[in-house]
Amino acid sequence: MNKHIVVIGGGTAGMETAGQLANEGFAVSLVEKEKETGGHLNDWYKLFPDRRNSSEVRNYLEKKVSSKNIRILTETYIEKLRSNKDGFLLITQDGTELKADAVVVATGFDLFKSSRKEEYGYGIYDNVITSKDLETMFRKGKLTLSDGSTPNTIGFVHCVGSRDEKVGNFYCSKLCCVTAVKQAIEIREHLPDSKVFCFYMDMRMGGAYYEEIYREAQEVWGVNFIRGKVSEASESINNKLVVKVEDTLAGRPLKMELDMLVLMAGMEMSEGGGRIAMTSELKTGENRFFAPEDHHYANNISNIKGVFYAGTCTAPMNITETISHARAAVSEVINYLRKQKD
Amino acid sequence: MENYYELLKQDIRFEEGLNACMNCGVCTAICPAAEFYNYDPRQIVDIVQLGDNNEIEKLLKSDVIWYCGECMSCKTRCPRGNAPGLIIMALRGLSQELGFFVESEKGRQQLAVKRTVGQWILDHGYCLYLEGVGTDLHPEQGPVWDWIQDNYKAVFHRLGANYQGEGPGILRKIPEEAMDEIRRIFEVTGGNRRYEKIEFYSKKKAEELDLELDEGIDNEYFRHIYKTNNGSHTKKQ
Amino acid sequence: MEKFGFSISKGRQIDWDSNDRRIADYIREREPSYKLCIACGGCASTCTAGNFTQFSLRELNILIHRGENTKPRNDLKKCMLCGKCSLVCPRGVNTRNVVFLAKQAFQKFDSHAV
Amino acid sequence: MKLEGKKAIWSEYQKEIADDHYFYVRSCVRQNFFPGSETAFLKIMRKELKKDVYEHPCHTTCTGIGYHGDIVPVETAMTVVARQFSLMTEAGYKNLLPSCITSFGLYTEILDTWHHFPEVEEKIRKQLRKATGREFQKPNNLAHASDVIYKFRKEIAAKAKFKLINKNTGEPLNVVDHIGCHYAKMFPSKGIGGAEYPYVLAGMVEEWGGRVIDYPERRHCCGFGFRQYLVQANRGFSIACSKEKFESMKPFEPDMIITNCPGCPMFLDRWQYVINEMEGKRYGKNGEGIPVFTYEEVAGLILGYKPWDLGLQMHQTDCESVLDKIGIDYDPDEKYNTSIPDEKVRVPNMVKV
Repeated sequence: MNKHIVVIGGGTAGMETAGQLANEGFAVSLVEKEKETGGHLNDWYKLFPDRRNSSEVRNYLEKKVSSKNIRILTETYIEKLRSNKDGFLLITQDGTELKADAVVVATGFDLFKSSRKEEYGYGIYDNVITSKDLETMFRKGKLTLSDGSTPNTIGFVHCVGSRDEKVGNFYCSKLCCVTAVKQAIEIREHLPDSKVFCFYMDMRMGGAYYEEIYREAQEVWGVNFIRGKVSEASESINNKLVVKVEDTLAGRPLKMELDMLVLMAGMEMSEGGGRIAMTSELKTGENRFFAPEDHHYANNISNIKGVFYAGTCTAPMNITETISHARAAVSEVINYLRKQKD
Repeated sequence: MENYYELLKQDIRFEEGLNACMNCGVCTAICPAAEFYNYDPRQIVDIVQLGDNNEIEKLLKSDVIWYCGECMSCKTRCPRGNAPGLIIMALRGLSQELGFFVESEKGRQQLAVKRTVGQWILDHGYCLYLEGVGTDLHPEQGPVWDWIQDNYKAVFHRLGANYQGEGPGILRKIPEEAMDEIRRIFEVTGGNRRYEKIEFYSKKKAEELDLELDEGIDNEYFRHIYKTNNGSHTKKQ
Repeated sequence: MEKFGFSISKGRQIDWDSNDRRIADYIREREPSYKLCIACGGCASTCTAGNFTQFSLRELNILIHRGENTKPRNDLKKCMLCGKCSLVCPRGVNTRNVVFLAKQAFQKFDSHAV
Repeated sequence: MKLEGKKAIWSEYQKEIADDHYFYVRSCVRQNFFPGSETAFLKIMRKELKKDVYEHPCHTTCTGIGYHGDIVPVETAMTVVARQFSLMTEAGYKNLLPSCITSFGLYTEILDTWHHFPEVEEKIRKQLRKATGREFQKPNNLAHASDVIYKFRKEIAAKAKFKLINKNTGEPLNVVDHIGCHYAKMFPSKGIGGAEYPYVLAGMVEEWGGRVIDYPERRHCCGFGFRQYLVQANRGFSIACSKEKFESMKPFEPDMIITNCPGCPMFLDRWQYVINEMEGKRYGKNGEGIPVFTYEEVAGLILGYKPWDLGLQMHQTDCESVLDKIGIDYDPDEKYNTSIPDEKVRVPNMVKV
């Protein structure tokens, strides 16, 4: 079994895939554009729904890729993906050529660039931040406004860059609701005197123990949920954020001042994935993510034989789903290589 | 009973304005009318998209379709690319087409708009006309407007206007052949028909209410629709 | 008004920052399950009073929570305290007690509560 | 507030604006309420910037106020607009330059509808032919008059005699910019700076020395709302919108307001008078009111045009506080001078109710 597989992307999906393939005895090259592997796990402090430290999952993945069968190429990204009669040829940004018998694309997602929702003023109003910025604050253990003071009222805007034709994303990113609930609780933990508001369109709590954490947020932490998409934020003379929303359950417009506004950035096809899609024959869907051959039963299989998908390069997924999807990809790779041998 | 949803679909603005609404309320949150009137554009869109003929008929006969100011702030924000303001325009068009507008206080005001702006367009080629805007109808124009109208000759002359003059310029007299073209456009494209419908149904309503309605704006019915506000449209003071 | 023929309209937005939420606080302290409402409307659909009048417990809960007390103060009179709402609530909110406490709170704070 | 964020957005919304040879179409509101602004605009374009701006005597209203007052059907409005295009084609022009934001919005909306529904354009062509025998070409370039002033703001600054600076303190004036809803809210890409942070006026203000202030209700409508103002019974809404804006901008202590749309300056000007009459409430420092200007008036002022030649005497809220701050000379006795006889003009016959 001296087959060589290139896994593109060193986040959760890529690491799990590489690790499983290595366990099966394959030689694996894991290509990661950043300085280190770990992907978005590196940006997140604690994970929903149980608020465990993300480093626990990361440590598991690190251990998994520490196999001698895996060669990790960091600060590397793929410019071109070609297939030929021997398999695949991948060319990196510095022209290095990687030969492969099979390829797993695990390029993941990028967080939606929140400044594109201009009406929320990210990058303009001082105390409009993103869910990722908030995780950084949690990690530092310091939750402050731009002037160093402590916020008392904090709002979460759900669906920033998701379910929104205006930014070209029709789909639901699926994880922002539960992330908002998790972060709302964490803020209440950090700042017991604070008041927290979640502005949502629908609470999409479809995962194990998601609804439970939503209930906990209401019952234990007194988080306020207001059903309505925030229409705009602006800044008052006191540097407060004035938010306009319809309280759709009351059927009335609602206005309030907040110290801080957290934008729940959605998930988009990653830049790296987009680049590979542009320079190869791989198909993408209307949502711009890679389009597997079948959404039900061929969810890891691409339109190019020997190229497989793992994780959020195909659609928004949580970590549990990503790891399962990665393992399924490994099983497809094995099937494929076995047939090749025959 | 006609199928109002099908009739609405014939309006190009309805086609442009309605995709599928998910009731997020982003339109109502930003709507200036929703802030002051008992009005929720989200609910209007929801009623219309459900397509219930009875409910749509109620809308067409109600005050609520007349609160919108057509600023189109809703269009900027809608995550589904809807434009509630355009839907409102289609509803208003149909309400006038079917004569339902006279069934609501706000709807009846269409005659006032028709007999001022509508008449100025056909008579002068302008939507507004110096002569029509006096502080009697528009006290908020203030003392300065009285001064301007009392001294309009000097005021407008000094500012380079060509009031009632030949050739180009500010408030010039638009040549008769140009006005004829405008009037023919109104005839050919249904503008006159709209005007006639507004007149026809308003006259019927005036009779019903036993209010005198002659030509022009110096009559009971005009004054009634121009000034009446039963106070039910906004939050109680 | 006389001179101009109209008066300046008052805003009808829910003004969170200036609203009086003492009624909501009063209920929440005594009936913690009040916080669990997800506005599903189960209570309103089964409500005996709601079958005959415009009464909606779902709306009432929301309005009280926002500190919009005028409508709830009137609407509360329509509830007959039959308790059917409590039976259907998927979150186990003791809705009957919420109504009961709301009535109490209005009595306690009235003339002050807006 | 981080200006870099706004700059990034501004750089994304730059539209093409023709350089010369414009077909000018006037604004109903501006002609009646701010005639000096249109006069100043043409003077700036022709005399200062040496541009070719043509005005056809046969052009009319676009029917915009009637269209948004819902008495003029969409196809009628489209055909009237098509006739304006026809006049432009006939005169050999390709760059349409409306003076009015409602017109600009209507032209934009119609061109967009025709783009998505070519069969509608065909129908309108037929109707125009039937009614008038006319044919037309669509404009190559559509820019609002303020877009053009924005485009040449640096040239204007180079010729300016004044800056939007308080001569006593040396500080820039605090300027509120009010855009007018139909400029970019329907089609953000058609406005300089987009719909959320329009730059068309902010760019002028910055270039001419002022400081633009952002305030929570910056994007809010002035409250015109067409029928909401035209009918007296509805004006409580109209004025409430403007009042909300004044209350919101008040803490920022604006020296002046600059406006884009013909209607907004009239409302923001007159409603200050009415609010004071009704509630005894005055805005602006020392209760002198917040002067409201059209962008043409501001351009004219910094170029050294005389305030009473620009028509500042037609404002209900006095503008002198700003003139004093900038250091613009004016003769108070000349303000209401009405000693220019011209017997050719007919006396308006005011309609009484």
